[in-house]
Amino acid sequence: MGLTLPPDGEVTEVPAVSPNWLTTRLDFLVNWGRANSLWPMPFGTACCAIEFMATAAGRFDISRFGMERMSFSPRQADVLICAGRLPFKLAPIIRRVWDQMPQPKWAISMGACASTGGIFDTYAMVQGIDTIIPVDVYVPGCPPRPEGLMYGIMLLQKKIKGETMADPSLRQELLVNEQGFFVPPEKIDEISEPFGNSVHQTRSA
Amino acid sequence: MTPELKGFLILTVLKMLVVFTVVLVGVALLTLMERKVSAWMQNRRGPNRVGWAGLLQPAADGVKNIVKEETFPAEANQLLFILAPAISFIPALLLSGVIPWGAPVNVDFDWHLPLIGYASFHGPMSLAVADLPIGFLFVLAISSIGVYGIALAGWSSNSKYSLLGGLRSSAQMVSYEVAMGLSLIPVLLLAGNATFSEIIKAQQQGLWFVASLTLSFFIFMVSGFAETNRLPFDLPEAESELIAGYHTEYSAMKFSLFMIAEYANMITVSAMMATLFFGGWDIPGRWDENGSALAGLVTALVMFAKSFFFIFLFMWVRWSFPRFRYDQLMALGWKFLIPLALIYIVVICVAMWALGAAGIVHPKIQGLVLLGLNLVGIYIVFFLLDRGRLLSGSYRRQPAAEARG
Amino acid sequence: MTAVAPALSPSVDALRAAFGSAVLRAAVSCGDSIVWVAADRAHEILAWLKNTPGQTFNYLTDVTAVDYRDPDRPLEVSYQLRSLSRKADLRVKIPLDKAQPLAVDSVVDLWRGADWLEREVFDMFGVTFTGHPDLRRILMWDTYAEGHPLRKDFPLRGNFTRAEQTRQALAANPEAHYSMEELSIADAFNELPEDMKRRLLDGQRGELR
Amino acid sequence: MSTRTVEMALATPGLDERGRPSRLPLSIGQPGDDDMGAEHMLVNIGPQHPATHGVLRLVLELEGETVKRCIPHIGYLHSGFEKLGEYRHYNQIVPLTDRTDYLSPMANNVCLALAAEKLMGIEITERCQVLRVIACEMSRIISHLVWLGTTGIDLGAFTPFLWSFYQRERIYNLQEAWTGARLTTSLTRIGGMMADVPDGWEAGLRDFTATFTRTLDEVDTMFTRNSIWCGRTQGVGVLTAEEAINFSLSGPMLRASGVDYDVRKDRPYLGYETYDFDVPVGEHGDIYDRYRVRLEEMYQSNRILEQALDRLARLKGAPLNTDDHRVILPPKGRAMSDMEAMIHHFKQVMEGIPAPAGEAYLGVENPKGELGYYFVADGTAKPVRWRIRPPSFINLACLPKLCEGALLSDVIAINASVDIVMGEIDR
Repeated sequence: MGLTLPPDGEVTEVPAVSPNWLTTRLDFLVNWGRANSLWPMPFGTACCAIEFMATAAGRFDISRFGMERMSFSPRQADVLICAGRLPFKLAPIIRRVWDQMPQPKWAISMGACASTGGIFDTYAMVQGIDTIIPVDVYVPGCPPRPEGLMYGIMLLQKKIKGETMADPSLRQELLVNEQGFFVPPEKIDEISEPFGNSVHQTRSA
Repeated sequence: MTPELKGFLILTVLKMLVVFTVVLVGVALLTLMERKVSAWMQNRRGPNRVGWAGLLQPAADGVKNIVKEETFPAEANQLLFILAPAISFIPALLLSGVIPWGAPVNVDFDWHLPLIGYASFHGPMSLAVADLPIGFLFVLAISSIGVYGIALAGWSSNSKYSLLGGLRSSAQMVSYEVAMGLSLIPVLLLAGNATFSEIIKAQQQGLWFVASLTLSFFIFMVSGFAETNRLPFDLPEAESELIAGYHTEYSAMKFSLFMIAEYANMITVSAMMATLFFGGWDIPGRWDENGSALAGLVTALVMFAKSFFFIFLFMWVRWSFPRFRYDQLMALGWKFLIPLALIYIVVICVAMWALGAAGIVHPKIQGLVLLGLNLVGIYIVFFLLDRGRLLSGSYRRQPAAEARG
Repeated sequence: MTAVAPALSPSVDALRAAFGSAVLRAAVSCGDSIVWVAADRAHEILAWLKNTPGQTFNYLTDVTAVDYRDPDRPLEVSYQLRSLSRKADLRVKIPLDKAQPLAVDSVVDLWRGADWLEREVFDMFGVTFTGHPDLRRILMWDTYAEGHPLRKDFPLRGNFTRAEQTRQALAANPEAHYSMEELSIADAFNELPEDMKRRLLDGQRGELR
Repeated sequence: MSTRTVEMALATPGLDERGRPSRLPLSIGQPGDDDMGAEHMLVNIGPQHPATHGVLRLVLELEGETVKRCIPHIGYLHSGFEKLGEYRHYNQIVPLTDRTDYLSPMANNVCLALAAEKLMGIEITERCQVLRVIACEMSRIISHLVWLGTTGIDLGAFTPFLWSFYQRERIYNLQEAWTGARLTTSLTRIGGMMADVPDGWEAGLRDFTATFTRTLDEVDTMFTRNSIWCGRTQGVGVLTAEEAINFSLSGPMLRASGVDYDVRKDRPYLGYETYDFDVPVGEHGDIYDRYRVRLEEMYQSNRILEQALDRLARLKGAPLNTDDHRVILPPKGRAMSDMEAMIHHFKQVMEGIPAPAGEAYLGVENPKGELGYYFVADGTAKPVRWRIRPPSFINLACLPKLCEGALLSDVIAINASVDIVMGEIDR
């Protein structure tokens, strides 16, 4: 998930997974199924949701990827597409929706606001949904064109096709204490670049 | 065990395998067809990335759903939560067993098989898995079990949306079950038999029942739409109101079972419409009686074509109509369809008696007379009584004057 | 945009005649007539403007408030009125001294449309509307602790750090955004136990448990 | 005598210090209520729900399927537009307006420019007026198209959504050719436009106006006389004219209730008084009339577009931007060659356009209703207060009233008929 960096000097041993023929074939089949049947959970909030609707509509037609079945019930969804800005008031909602989705699940952050807060560097807005949920693909744009979203989807498909069921860390859930998912601010600053209008501005402050 | 019984059992098992496989594969393809048909109506393409023209899309969905995590809501009743998809799935498959999928085929074999011994079969073999003498009642009985699955799913999930979906579904199924049953009584009257193959024979001798019992067909079709929870009667899973209705909390394969059940129900109801009202595997011209394998195949294809048309009709309607409201749905069932079905039974009884009294016994002539009667009935029901008024529930008004200011 | 120099609305003179010193001043800005009235008689004046024949400002276009950059300048609550039949507009402004508690009489009894608009002003500026049936925060959640965002003393990025904002947001139980008390406050207030009534009157509703 | 309230997922009842439940049941049943009637269920719709058009949250108190009370909760998309506007120059606010009512961005841009011009006392050219009318009416069409599609979905008919989006795509193409963006157009500048329409653009719009009504006709065929549609919409969510005025409704919501009020007719701006169009007015104030009004408005917008295109052809070559050097940037060529022009350009971009102290409110007829921008200026280049009068915010406030006694399905239909856009409601 990228949020846990090893302490300095410590080398983490990657367990040597010996891919035998059967597991790779099985991985191929499973990944093929997962990649080609990504049912989106449209978490559409703002402008990007309109472009998402345009992606689903006739001219761009997300259904070609087998994605036209919008699962408004998170239980049946595979990929959460957060389309639009995310205020703090909505933050616990998206976290809950994410928690309700069964594994395997992926998240696409569609648009500048969902990815970084965009132009809304204000008191009300979450500066990037990756402070709330883990994100697999960021689609830039304000809003992204449907082609951009589809490129993001195809990137996600590529990513899924590279996964293996032998790696349990892919499906690890982030720790949730009683206060919900929380990343310490120094960790956020450490792994994220300066952003916003000034080079001195960080994610956490 | 006699060789005849053994042969019969072997054939039955074979038929079961074939029918269930065909139905399940058909379900998978129907999900694809639904997406393609909707795409075609909506200026879209539909799935076309996986396999040729997207043919492998159902496979991808299936693989994904099998390896997806099964969720169990914390407060759910675990036993019923797991049981519910099965309860709605099994009756849907059972029903396909009693439909005659083709004209009887003459089978003549006398085999010695390892482990089994001598098995033989001589004579015509029905192309239904079980051509029950009570086929008709069997259908009504089993199809009403399906509602348990949905109601239990709604209740056991312990979610309000599911609960509302389950409640709606129970009320809807119970109401339309009545209308469906009543609409089939004229068929029984005319056919004089509850076996599907006999009903088809009766239609071969006279007219197809869609001609002689048009109103029955109409009631059956509407109830069939309601029984399968398809739009405009998809209130139990009304997406824009109840998210996913009774299966809101279901994920992965349990959810798929509900989908399979829905499509299998669609196949069954379509096949029943074809069987009961469109002569089943009958091809006008009566050349299919020789019992040859070719005749069996051709009639099966004809049956398939007829069912396919109704399946297409299901989809066509789904992508065209808005959804009913709950009270309108109930009003349509109880205030319109059931009284109509009851009156229609009386009308048909009287007509049969009058025909008998007048000495008209030839089935074709009888059918023609009934067709005339039905045309009058259709005119009365749709053009004098209804004109959309009965559906509007408690409120109706003259079409608003032109809204232009 | 018209070349004709716009004149003060005749309603202002009528108001001066009827209410005298309660009408503080009047001006025309960019063609809009603005009248400043005293807070204690604002409701009376607005009711008069709505109900008097010849005025009939039956349509409440907008309710908002302005906090000026000058910290000594009073915060103004502004009512944008319109008469649909006469096609006339009038903006009534109520200056509120920021040193005092900010309070105005609610006009929900005159215009139902003021309900949410006043709640928004309450949320964003902290102006209390006395007599409002259901005055609670509307855009921010009830336990929002950083202040009133549109006040000039509120920084653009909020009073807390991003990390604290995220932490608070994620710690919030979505259900806590509306508590049972809030839901039932409108029509069940009289049945509430005494201590709860007192708590609600003190504005302690919707606390997280 | 049960006055139990069924609270299933909503809350675990907490206990206070003295061990009493600290949360009250939602309804205090009256003595004499029958048992069936006293059992209420609380259903939470949203903020993530297919039919709330964004992140609206409705808390419904249900008795069976009948709605006893509907409590909307908004603010789930509150992004601080108005606060952000106080930190921006007037021209820099234009991109923000795209994102409030993101279904009709160009109309918002126009409203902002008009309000700022009113504040600064700037006259715009006739060609600019015509182009802004075109922008407004295009926006009205695409906004109503989305409304039509999503309302169809809410009532169970999926297909019209895709038809209407097909037509919307055609407008997107035109918008993109004009402004470079499909959705976030940022079309206007104070005193003029960001750009003139490109060559041949008028032909594209003419083609659109000539053919897009076919989709409306198809939808009309599908819905207007459909007995399910009529049954679902007629007599549901009724609001009388007096109530509608008292609720400060505007736009199609107000007109469907029979109030003949349209900002374009009653307080004309952009020369709307010179266009020939009708304002459709309903009589019953129900969902069906709102549907009819909006459908007819699209035909009328089409008429306006055709007239505006004729004028545009007449005004070919006329200046687009106003001749006021306070607000209009010098042409690029001069800024690159002429020192004064360059300084002027630099100062205008960096320091913004100061507005005289004062305040201005300007309302325009947006697709959702009367959109008003209210500027308070203190002589600097940034407004003291930028207030949006959000039509759908005010229209939505009457939802509890509309939903009283309706069924659960009706709530969805009523909510759809209000035509909300959360970006504008929450700002």
